[in-house]
Amino acid sequence: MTPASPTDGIAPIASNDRELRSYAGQAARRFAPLAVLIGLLSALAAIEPSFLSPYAVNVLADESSVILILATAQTVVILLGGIDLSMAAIASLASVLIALALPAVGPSGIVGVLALATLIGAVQGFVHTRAQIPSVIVTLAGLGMWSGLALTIAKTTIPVTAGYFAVGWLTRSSFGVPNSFSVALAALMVLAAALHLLPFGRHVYAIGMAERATLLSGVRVGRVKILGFALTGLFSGLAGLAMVARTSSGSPTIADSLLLPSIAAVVIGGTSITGGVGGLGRTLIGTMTITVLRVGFATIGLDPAYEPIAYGVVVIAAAALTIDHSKAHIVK
Amino acid sequence: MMPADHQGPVGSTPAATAQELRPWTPLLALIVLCLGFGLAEPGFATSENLWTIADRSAIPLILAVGTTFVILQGSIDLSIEGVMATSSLTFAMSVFNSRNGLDLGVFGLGLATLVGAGLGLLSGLLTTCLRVPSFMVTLGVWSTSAGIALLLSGDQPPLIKDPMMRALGLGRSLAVPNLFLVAVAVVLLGYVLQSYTRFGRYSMVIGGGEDLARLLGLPVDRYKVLAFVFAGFLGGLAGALESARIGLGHVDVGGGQMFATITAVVIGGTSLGGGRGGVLQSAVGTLTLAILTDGMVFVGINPYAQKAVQGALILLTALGATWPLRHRLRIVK
Amino acid sequence: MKRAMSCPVAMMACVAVIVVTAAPAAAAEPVCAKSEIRLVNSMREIAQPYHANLEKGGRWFAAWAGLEHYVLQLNQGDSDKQISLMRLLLATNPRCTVFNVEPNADLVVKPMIDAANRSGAWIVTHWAHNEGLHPFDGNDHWIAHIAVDSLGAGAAISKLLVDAIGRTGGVVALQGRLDTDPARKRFAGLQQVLLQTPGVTVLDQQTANWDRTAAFPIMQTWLTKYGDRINGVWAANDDMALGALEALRAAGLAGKIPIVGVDGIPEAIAAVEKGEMIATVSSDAYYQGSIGLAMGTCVLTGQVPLPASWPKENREFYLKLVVISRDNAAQYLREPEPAAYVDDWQCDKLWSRSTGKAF
Amino acid sequence: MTVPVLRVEGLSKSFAGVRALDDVSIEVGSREVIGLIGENGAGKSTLLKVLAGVLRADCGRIIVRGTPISPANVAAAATSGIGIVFQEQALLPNVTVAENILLGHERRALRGGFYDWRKFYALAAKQLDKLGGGISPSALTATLSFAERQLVEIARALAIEEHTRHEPIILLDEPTSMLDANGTETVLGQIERLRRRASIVFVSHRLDEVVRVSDRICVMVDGRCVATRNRATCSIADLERLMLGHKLDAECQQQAPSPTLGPKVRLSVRALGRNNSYRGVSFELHAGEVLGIAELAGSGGESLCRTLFGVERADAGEIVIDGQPVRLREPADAVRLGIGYVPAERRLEGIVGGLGVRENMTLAHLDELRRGPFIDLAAERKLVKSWIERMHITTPTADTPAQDLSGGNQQKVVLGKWLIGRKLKILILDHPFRGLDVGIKAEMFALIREIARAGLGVLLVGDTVEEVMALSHSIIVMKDGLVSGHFPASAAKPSRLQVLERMV
Repeated sequence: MTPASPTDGIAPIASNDRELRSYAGQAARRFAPLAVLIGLLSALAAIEPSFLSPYAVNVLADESSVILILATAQTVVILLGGIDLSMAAIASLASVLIALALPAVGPSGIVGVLALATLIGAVQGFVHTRAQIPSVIVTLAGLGMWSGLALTIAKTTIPVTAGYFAVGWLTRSSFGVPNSFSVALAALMVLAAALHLLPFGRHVYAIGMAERATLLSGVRVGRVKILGFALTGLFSGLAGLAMVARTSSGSPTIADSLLLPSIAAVVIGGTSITGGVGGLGRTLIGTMTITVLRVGFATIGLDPAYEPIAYGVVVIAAAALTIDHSKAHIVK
Repeated sequence: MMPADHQGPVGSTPAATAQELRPWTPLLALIVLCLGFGLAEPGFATSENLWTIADRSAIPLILAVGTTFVILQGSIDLSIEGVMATSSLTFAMSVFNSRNGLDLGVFGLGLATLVGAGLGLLSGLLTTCLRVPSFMVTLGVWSTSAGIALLLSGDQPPLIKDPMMRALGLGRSLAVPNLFLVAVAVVLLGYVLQSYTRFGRYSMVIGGGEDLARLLGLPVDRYKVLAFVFAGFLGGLAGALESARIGLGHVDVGGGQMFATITAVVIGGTSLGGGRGGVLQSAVGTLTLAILTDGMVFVGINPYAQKAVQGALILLTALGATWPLRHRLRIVK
Repeated sequence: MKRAMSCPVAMMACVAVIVVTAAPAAAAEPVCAKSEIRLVNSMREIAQPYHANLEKGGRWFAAWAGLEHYVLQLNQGDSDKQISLMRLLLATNPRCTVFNVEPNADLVVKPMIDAANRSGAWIVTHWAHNEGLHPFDGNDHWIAHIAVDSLGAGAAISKLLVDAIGRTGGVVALQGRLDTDPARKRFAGLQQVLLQTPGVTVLDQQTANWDRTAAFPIMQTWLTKYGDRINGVWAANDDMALGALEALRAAGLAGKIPIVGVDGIPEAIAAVEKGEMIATVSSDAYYQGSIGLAMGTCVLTGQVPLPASWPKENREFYLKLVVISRDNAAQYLREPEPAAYVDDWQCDKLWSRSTGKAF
Repeated sequence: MTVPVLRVEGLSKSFAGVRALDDVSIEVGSREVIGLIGENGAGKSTLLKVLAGVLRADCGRIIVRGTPISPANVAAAATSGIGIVFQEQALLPNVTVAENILLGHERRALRGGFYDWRKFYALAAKQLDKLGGGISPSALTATLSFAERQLVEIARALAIEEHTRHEPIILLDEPTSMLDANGTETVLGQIERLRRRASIVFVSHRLDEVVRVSDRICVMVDGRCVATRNRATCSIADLERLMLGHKLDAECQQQAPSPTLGPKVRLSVRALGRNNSYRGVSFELHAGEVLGIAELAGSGGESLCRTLFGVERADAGEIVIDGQPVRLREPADAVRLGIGYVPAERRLEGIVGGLGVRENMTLAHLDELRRGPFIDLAAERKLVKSWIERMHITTPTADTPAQDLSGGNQQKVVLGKWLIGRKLKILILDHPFRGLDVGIKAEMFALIREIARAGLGVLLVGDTVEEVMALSHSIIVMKDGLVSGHFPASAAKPSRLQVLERMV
């Protein structure tokens, strides 16, 4: 006998909502994130035309790359119904290790660091599933431990004294597109393909929507989740790599300021924070929106003192416009 | 913030569930820590140092109480730091200060808390009316209020010259730091609200099963807004008191408090999924963190290892609380 | 597929290289009309007095020089953002843009220099940067780096402190964020002084991340731990010093235990004047906020030759610091007049506050 | 008959096309007990939910004491004197029993805005005492046993008396289904007591109870109220006929075809036990055999099924599949061994509502549909299409979200999810017909027989004895976690009575 979930008796209400929801509204929701982005861009461009100049767009793309990498993997975990607060910390740790490894062992060091980052993520996933501790707590703990570790390893910024060539290419452009962005985009596409073509992807969505039913369909939920967190680990490593390339140094706090923006990017893209609904296409758009928000106001010459206010207002507005309520009738 | 499936473990034995509802591990961790540091450093157990810890934990306690109600309902409040900043500036500029002629004294304190409550109201209304997850709303409110604080602060942070307020922030009454007294009062208030008012009980109910609460026709939204207002109110109070202590209105007055508070609440055993935990648990969690930090300064541990130790502590307490409850069908997000 | 791509890639690379190398060459002579010149102050924030004064200095110079394009860029402690903001601004009119940069962290300097070199904008940096990086190593658009001798500053206040406590006893030290150069160097300065005064020992040292609110409880803990064994308090900046001061005030010890700090922010100077602190060191924020812009303007208006031709010691030098103690505190209490700096901004006096090469 | 306190006129309600209520009209007189009977899915629960404000009717009127009402939620219904005990429990696990009982009506226990807990508990205790269950009002709800929680549910409904001036109308949706004999007695006793001051609508699948307490009995079939009988003038027998009359001929009468059992033993269970669910269960399931478990809900059969699918751990005994002893750590293990499971809680455990029919049907066997590492979408579409046709699943498209299908078709999807698998050997059906309309049910019957003929072993836990007897070759009767009767296929078919007497 399954003891009462308080919600048991109420299922029909949900089904009513579903019956009532308008499909036109659905369609509108689909494209809301894109609309918001376009609206934002055109507004900014109207004030400062140079904002859409090829050069500026190029810079924006470059700026978005790190957040994009973080948000991409974050999307998978959020689709699973969890969250990873430790990504930025792992990225910072990775940046430090890479900065140390490049001079010491050369490019091969990068591979090692990425492997380590992946392992860290996997371990967090393992603890989350095996000990059945909510991912938000496990990764909150991770946030503390990994950044603490990074700070103890490197009390300070570590310049890449040798072997920078191994990462430097990320800062250049090919075909007028910054390599860092191309790489991030490629990573996103690979993952998107995986989500749509591999059983893994099918399982991710199923778990996010109905973990029990998925478990009772013989899906090894634990494994899928661990894989998801391994991905966040790997992508955190990549983010760290990108930061090293950009600043030609590693620092224990280098990526910290990117944690909340990267999560916000996922949510503003319209992926439901309760899991199961959304996708990487949305995250791409969300990331662009967040990036524009981060730097846009300064470029249109808004008094910096008003910048945070504008940022806050627009974030809420964007979220209000893009979040799809029909899927989850409880908002927390 | 996170959706937590409250589907209990299949065939869960009452024992397990009871455990789930009041885990003793946090208190245990607290005691172990005290003993540990006490043995490691004889000077630690002195009454003087305990008062220092009390003083150190005053502000976090106030913040934790407010946040607890929001989290009990299953929402989250990220705006603490912004709220503190705004109220700090409001406070500093409304009591006798170096910036303007105002000298509202206690009313300045009231004003600051009102500002906090106002920001809380904003968060609450935005979540309930626009149905935007509190995570995003409070993220936005954080940034906005921080911006407001920045504007207020201008280029010279206002110094607080009101002796009474400074005394409140720095002074002690019979060896007990005033701020700690305030904090204790707030904790008691929180406890009373939680266990003797509909606000508190409904917060529990909403966290336990929001859709059931709605089905039964409870005014869920009203109490959600109320929780944010209360959190904002205490955030404002904390901001004001902190600046009364350091003697000026400061934009970074709440620096790092957001993660610290949430961590404390979680360590205390309040579930981020909502419906489980309470004010006292959060208080325990906060004290644990305070003692941890103080103790590590005391024994001179590298400040950066401290972050790691905190992380480890979160994990251990969580482990202790959930390990006995593991079940094949237990859904944990 | 790969082979098909590699060729264009190579071409692109060539183009890129050419552009990069060509940019400075192309920018070798241009002298901008005053109306084109754009001044940018890039700093952390403006909530702290130090930064507020940086900003004031910049605005004062712009007004004095009659340049209407003055831009303020704040990164709120987000290094990534500091870089992005600069690069985005360079979308327009880079060649006539001058950046005066207070780096949020050492690591932002290199990318900002690269951006300048690529786009042809001009940049002056302050404080510190990663080792092995110099304006005169082909960074033609990096006009100069004006270093602050943090070690000297740390040493200066330490001397005053040990003298104040009679060259014997115990002190506690509040460090800044350890991942910043000034934090490390200032503390090194203290250690240096202590080597010569064996009588004084550091009872304990912790970081308070430059932060007043963080310094307060740490100081409290120390007071309970060491009690009257604490004869003096050393802080890596004034904010932390003032936090410690409040902790002392709470214990009724304000003014009884000497405190030293760095930065020379008004409150600290006031405290020094009152005798609650004994000294602080000022790098003169107003000057730092304006001198870089002045240099750039002189270059762009052709009043000085292109930096590439300057002697090394003019490209990377230490800034004169003022030690403010009780006897001279009074004169720094009031906010200075813009006029007081006009002399420093003259194109022939750009190096008047240099205390020698910093490499 | 007295003047009706509650009159229902032409109530209709459909879910995604399926008619749950079809022009239902009934009257409840004051202090009258109306028994509502009918098969699962006949619409009893739906009717009650509409009356209690959980659901909105598509059309029709609800008139309480002459005034039409359309309650928006349970609280609203309560104000017009209607209280309900849900079939699935709707209690908050994380607050006290008292709070659950008085939820929304705390006002009376407040003093100056603050809870007066003594008064609060007293008020709750007053309700609990009516049931005599010895439950402490201050206990945390989550710490109660299932039966205890059921009593709390009832107490909450009884509390209505306090909230309304008029005599309350109390709706009881299978309040006894989960209770043991004593529990049942208390509840029936309550109804007897209540009828002196309240009108009651009482739903139960236990006809004897209904006949015992009701003044009038309304028989529902396929969302319609087909007949109303006075207690005086009806017998259990003819109620049964009314209830599943045509079906008695349609399915239940036609006995399972004489066992064409393969000699092969698919699954054999030896002295299996799980702490407080069941003990010493042993049986063999042959290829082509349908083994039915007849029990009153909660007697251990369901838990047994979940053990055999690796959801719950067994503490004793062993499970042998095709001669190999196996350990089932998680459902995935069971699936790999060729076991399929159709859970009782379709909505929560059967389908992934948000995913399309196709994704649902292939969820368990994606590995069999791979080309290289990728899902072979073409093959998947083809396979699903064929099964949709073969199982007559009515769905707009193969990609319609499963949650938008009717219950019956959802159940077919769940079943299809397993049939698709190539290696399927054993199928466990846990109350597979819950809430299915008759048509679908008949189809499912046919399907299951076909599956068995195809050589699978089928383990079935049914809602009613009829189902079990109609489908099974051999029958196990379970009572309080023990096997109280075993009628192997070889032996003669037991009579319904033989089975029933071992159940209760």
